[in-house]
Amino acid sequence: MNAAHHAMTRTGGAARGVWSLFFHRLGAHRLAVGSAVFLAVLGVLAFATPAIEAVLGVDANLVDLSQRFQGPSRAHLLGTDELGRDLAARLLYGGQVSLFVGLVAALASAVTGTVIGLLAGYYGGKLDALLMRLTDGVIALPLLPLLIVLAALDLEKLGLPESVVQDPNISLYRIIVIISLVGWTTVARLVRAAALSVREMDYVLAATAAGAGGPRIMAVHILPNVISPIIVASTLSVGNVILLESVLSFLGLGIQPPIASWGNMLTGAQELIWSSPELAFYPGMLIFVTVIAFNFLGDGLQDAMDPRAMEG
Amino acid sequence: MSAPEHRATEPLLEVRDLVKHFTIGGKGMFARASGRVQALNGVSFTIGPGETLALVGESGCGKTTAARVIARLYRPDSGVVRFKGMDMATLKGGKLKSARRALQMVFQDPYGSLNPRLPIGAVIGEPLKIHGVGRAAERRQRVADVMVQVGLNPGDADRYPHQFSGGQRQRIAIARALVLEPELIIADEPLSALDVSIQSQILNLLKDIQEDRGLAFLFITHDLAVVNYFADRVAVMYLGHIVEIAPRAALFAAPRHPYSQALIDAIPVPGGGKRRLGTATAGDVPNPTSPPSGCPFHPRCARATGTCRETMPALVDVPGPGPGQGEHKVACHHPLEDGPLEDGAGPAAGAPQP
Amino acid sequence: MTPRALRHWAILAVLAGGLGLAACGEPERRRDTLVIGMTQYPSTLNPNIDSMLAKTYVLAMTRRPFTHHDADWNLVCALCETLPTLENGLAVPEPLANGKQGVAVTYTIKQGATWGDGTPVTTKDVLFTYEVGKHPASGVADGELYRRILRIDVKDARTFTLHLDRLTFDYNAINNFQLLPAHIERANFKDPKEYRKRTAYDADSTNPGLYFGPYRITEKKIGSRIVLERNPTWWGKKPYFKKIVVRIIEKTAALEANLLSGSIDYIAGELGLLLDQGLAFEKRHGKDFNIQFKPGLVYEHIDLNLENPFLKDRRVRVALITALNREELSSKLFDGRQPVADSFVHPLDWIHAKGTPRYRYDPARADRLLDAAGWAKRDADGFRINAKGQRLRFELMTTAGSRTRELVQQILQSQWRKAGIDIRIRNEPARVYFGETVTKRKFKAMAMFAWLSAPESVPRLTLHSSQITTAANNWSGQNYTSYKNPEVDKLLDAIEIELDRAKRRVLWARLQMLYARDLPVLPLFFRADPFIIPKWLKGIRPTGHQDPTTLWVEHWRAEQP
Amino acid sequence: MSSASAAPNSASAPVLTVRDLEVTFPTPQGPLRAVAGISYSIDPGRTLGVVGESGCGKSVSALAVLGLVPPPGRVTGGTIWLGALEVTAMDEDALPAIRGERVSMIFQEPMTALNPVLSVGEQIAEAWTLHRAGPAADAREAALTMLERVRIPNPVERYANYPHQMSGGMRQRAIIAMALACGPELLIADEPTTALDVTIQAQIIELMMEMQAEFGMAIQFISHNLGVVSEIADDVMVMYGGHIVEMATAEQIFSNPRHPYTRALMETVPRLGARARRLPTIPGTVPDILDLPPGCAFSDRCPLADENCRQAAPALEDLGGGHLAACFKAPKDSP
Amino acid sequence: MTRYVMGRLVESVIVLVIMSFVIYALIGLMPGDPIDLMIQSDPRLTPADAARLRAVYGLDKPLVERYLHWATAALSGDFGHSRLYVRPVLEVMPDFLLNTFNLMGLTFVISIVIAVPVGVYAALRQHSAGDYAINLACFAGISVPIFWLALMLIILFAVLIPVLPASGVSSIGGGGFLDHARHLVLPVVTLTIFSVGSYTRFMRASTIEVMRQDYIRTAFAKGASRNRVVVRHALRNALLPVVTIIALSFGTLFSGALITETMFAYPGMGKLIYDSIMGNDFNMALVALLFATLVTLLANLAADIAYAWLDPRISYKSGGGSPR
Repeated sequence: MNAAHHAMTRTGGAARGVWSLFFHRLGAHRLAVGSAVFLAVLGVLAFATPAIEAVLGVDANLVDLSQRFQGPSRAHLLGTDELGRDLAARLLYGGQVSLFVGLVAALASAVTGTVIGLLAGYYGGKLDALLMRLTDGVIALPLLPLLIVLAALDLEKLGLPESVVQDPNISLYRIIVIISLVGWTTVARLVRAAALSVREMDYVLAATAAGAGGPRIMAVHILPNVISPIIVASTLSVGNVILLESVLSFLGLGIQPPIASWGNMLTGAQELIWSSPELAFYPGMLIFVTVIAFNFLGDGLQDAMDPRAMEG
Repeated sequence: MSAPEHRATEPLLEVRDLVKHFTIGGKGMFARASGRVQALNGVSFTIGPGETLALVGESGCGKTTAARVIARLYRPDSGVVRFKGMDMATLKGGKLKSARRALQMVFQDPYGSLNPRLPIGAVIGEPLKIHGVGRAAERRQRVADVMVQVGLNPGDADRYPHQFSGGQRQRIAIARALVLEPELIIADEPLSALDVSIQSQILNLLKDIQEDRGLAFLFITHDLAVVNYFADRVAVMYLGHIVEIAPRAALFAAPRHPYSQALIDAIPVPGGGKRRLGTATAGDVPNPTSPPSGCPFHPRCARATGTCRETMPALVDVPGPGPGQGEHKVACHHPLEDGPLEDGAGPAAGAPQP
Repeated sequence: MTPRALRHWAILAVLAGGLGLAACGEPERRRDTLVIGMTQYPSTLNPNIDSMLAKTYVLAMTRRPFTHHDADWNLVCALCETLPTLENGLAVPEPLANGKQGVAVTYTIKQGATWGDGTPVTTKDVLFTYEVGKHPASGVADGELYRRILRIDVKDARTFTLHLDRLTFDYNAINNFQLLPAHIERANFKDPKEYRKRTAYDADSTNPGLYFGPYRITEKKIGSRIVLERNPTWWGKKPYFKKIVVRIIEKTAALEANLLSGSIDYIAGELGLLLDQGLAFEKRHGKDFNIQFKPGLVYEHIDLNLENPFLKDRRVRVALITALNREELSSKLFDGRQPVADSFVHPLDWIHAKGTPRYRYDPARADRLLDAAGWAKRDADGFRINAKGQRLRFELMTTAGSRTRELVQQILQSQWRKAGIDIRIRNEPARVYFGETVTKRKFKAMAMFAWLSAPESVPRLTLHSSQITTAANNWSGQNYTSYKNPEVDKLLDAIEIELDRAKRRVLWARLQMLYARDLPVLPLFFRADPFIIPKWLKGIRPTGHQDPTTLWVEHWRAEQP
Repeated sequence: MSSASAAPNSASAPVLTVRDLEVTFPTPQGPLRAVAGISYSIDPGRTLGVVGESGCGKSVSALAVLGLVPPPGRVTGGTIWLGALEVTAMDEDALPAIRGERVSMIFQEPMTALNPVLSVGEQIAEAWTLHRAGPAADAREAALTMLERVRIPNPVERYANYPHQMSGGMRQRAIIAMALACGPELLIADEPTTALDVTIQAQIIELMMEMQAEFGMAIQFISHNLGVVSEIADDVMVMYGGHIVEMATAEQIFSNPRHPYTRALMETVPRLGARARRLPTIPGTVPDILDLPPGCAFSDRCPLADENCRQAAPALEDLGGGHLAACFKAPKDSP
Repeated sequence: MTRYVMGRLVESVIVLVIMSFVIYALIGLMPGDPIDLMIQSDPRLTPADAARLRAVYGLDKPLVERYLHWATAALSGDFGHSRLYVRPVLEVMPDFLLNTFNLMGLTFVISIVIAVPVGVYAALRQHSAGDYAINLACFAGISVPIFWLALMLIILFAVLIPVLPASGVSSIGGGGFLDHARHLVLPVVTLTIFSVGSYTRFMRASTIEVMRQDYIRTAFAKGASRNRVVVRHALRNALLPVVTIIALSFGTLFSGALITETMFAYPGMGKLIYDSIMGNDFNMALVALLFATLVTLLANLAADIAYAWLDPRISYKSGGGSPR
């Protein structure tokens, strides 16, 4: 097995570049490819919402009390919500917000986690112990009071300029910051573990022996080699963030209206579940499908990036 | 062979009384086997300019630790590493960096020693970049030159390590070690992960380089047969101690330590015929966390006596006529007598002729 | 174990666990039990400690206050024989030592009033309750009434006279004098500081001696349900239901599901569905349920921070309200069930002044006012700006997760947008919003919330200039708008002590007039609660004020159609 | 060794007969023929050394004998007989009955080849239990006996040891004990000493020879190390790129290698006695099975190769005295 | 071993003390206090009342002083009074704890009983249709918004096909085992759907990893059948990493599942903690959170012990193994 395997690894590598191999393996994961396509389409749609609104002649924020709970029609493709707003347009805006929150919070968590994980894993010793205790602490912290405290912080007292505090999207940024503050621990642990093992690789020893300093080794040698787990974890965490946002909305701590997010649309609509189930159905399904797509994509990426998952 | 007839006044590398212990396993009792590994227990040797010293021993004997302590990848617990007159154990910052220019390493696993995410041109050029040598164009040129030297196609500089075979990767690793024109290369088992037909290519490459550039080598291996081709002097290690150190010829001609003899005996020789039963050295390599008392080899040694169990013999000059004073040392209470190798255990009649 | 066997394992585990249990149905309940669903759990059952609607709702089935308002908003006696008045001589004004006018009011405990353990309700209990109520460390929430009682004279076991320190128009309303059983609670009151922890209402909730109403509590599952059974010592009409179960289901959607699945019979209007859920429910199940909407004394409004430089200008405040089409909001969103409010006075309240100015939707007027106030120009987004280039922007806050308010908020935002007013919505969880932002006047411009009140209640706390919350007075008071009008202050003082209804009506009218003119608050509407009553359940009569329907629980009955 | 063309039922009755074995792995680049039609057999009590570099197919062919080719690899041609039993025709469910019973296998890494959560004794006893009916006590007894026979000191104590409590040499002994617990006719050893220190390697080789003397089984000994093969093998088979390039007795091969690859391989190994300035080398790299030259697989590295070698693949033919080689240039014995 | 466990317990106590202060401080740092909330629900409350009540509840004292006061009392076994439930917290908690234990424990057991065989099955049939179906189901469970799922189940099984109670712990008057069990079905199913996916994925990944190991090949080579290899050789090794994950998640059993409990009106620890935080019930929140923390710490310890029990490579004593 070793021999054959060996030969195959080499052959695969020699015949194709690392990226084409990666895409080949990812391509074998049909669900992941489907998910990627779905997410790409969703992303394009969500971020092209203003244009789509213009084309369809609707306004997601236009309250029209004479048009409440309209069924699908030419004017409103999916009908209207309880305030007579175009449901399709709101879903697209909601998607924009949910994806934005998911992506940015996952990215921010990944960056924080990577920096902390790299420092802990590479330098080890006391710094490692300190950072890992910090990580444990953050994990052990009761999330709820933390969320409430954070949701209640007076941003002006923190020295933020008024233009920021007054920003209509402030609740969105708040959520992103809150999730990032507690979400980095997974990546930090992953990166630390990966950094610990990469640190022992001969090429790191070679670089050290050649006189390379810590920052260079972390940036050039460790980071590129721990990037796969980071990407996988971050992809999976985008889905989790979207779910978490919906739960926060459920608790009234999420993104505040009138900004639409799937989470707050679903939460708002669940009280109308009996009279207008479609209002809950669409955001619920979109959350579900999007989160599952991120999970499939993450799974596919994991397989594609795992050198042993050759026989796929 | 370019073994210098006259040793330069100052050795290139001097290692004295190196001690390094590791605590393994974590704290707490759930650690997977914990304890202190006595990796190095007072190791001393020197390497002159252009000289090749082979450090030979079995797994866990401390040879790799010695290499890493010398390269200052680990700090020794005690002892001195003087490289070009500088104490590697205490150097810091810029001085350490400049000392490192002259000392490079080649590792065992060609798959693990190259960063898979860097094109090989960058891998080879990295030491230049670290030491700020030349401009980008000059660096590229030097990388191309050294690639040619080790038998690689400079046009492949943009390819990634996984696109190369094991032997080629080892060439890349050697090129990386050479690019700064060091004075000493520490090669830690550079052949053992390679296929048989490739080993000889790399061995020849190393030899060519050594001859062309007058480089000194610290060559770490478990394979005495390879040593025979490459080393000027040989140090045999067992459980953190150097048990015998001698010029190559002297060691193979007349090993004094029973362990050296055992190592030589154990080498299987192609065409040597079937192994005769009962010639293998008995016993296991001891656990470095709990080394035996006295001479660490005594539990496996046929010549062991009570003294061996109690006191560790010192590394002393071999008595009688030898290659030269201080050249051949052994750490044994009951060293083997001088004399030709016993029949059968020695070299085979010769390679079969085609 | 083959993979096939593994698969069987998995299926079996699910089936055995789930469906097996589902097979055995819930036993059919007979109609002698009524299951009420509501959204809040009453934390304490002690009638004097803490204050929450859920507790009032449950306790009204087990005990009665001396006085309360009936469904027609008239003050009536419940535990007393006759409502004392100046007219019938049971209330007598008396001068006080400090020269002020006090009053002595005499009550007689209802004949036959007996605690559930057989001990008669006597004036001993009255004295004990007074002792507890006035003790500063006892933890009684509403101490105002007890502080006003200077002393109690006991005539006999059933009759006593309260001496009050002021003669106000509501001298005979002692709705908050919640009688405690001295024979049980006295022992727990030995250390007044510990009383709130020791009270039998929480430590021994099913003790029959704690209750004298039509029902008494026989089971309490914290956070989940309270079971009440008929109290044999009840003096009044024998209740129809043998047993009443109050179940707590916080999520209204789940509450509705439980109603439909039959796990509960009736959703308490006071603590049940939101109005629009009720409306939607009516559309779908109107034929199976009687659905009543009773607009009540819950006054939804927006407190304006009058220290806000833009809001200081009355023209801006008037523009704000004339730019709103509250009628459309009410008719579309609430099916007209929640009447638009013109002031803090409910239209059903007798003090409501017909002539109070009313602001109707008048966008042209709003435009004129804003132009005049220096907000004539518009910026690229269509919002008004002043000479300094500042945008006419306000932050509108309310409780996060309160869906109706959030909907209203968005409608207001959209309506104001048409007038060129930029509204930024920022909501907070109730505990932060009420715990900090509103009470410490941290809202920058607008805070939307509701006041609960009683018929003819004097808005001293919210309108009197002495009640402006500041750090200096340790954030006490409820005048969050920092409204200051000397005439209003005077009116408030005068109304309280004016005993003559006709004169009082004039004062009330003036107060409403000033309120409407100054607009420290933007009135929105009076909230209505949907009562979802199964066709067979009769006798529930929503009150519209803070006294719950359960005060008449003995009239509730099941009637098969 | 018997000739590869021998029928399984012939008088010599080899333990193992492999004929035209072909093992293929599907890969994204097309099917990979890891073993490209090889035929050999092993006679009772003999040791066949299989030599080759990585990727030559030596391990895969051995795994095929036990029906253990790792998926998605498959035996795509040829037959394998254990005695008269055709393994390649057997049902998947029937294979466990012969594994460990008639043919056993030991692997390269003694550190990972034992289950870390079961005691060494249990694992040996299990090998016995799988093929022998009997109470647990018998299995334990059998395991203790085996521990003793592979010269593990204190067998009773060692029985309860977990693999991590043993050194590499001890584990390899335990693995051998496990493999031999049911006295198989054939032991396939896939690089059993590669991961061991040289002194321990010598011990294990001695042990295997002793065991062969005791149990009389045939051994297929796979190694990349010519020296090791030389120490233990009666017959030697050299593989290159999925093919057998040379097969003969150890004596024949080592004294007179016919195939240029075998010869080069032997020359390139550094040895103690002879010391040249430079070692002879084989140019090029270990072949990529997906990218073999069209004719002889070795033709691109062979100093003797000509156009013919690059066009046509030489068959394995008898050069005289049973010395087989697949080379157009191989010198034949003059008849 | 005993010394080790003792050491870990001491460590846990230190962590608990630190946590207790952090939690206390966090709740204390949250704006507002109970009296403000009380005012909101009863506008008749005068400022004088508010000040008096603050003094009664000790809210007028600085945070640290309040904490020290609590901590001193806690040392003598008095963990304080719940403000919301007006009972000593230790008296309030057991009911919630028992409910949570039933709910989460059952979920936990069912999840594992499903996850282990299904995960192993999927791993053995990697890339088969069955494996894909299982993966799909796992991801579906992980990805569904849980309150949405709960609502769907209520609609489906309590309203459309009314076979199960929609909420609560037990029927009125009822309280038999069967009745309790029936009330548990929907919340348990909800939580199981949510949690079984990740367990299954862990089990699957772990089994795939183990099936690649050399000793599995060894077991095949000595003639073990596929089932025997899976059960005797793979399962225990594959369970090793899963045990850690499971044991760690065990800690969350006692902090409850807020969303599910809310949807099913199921009074468990999740709700207790949430309500007590939202209701400014310091003592209740603190003790409940500390209890959850304690259980988490103990679960970690249990995980380590279980790991050591399953994996002989880990020993309580030093020495023993080979370092290589």
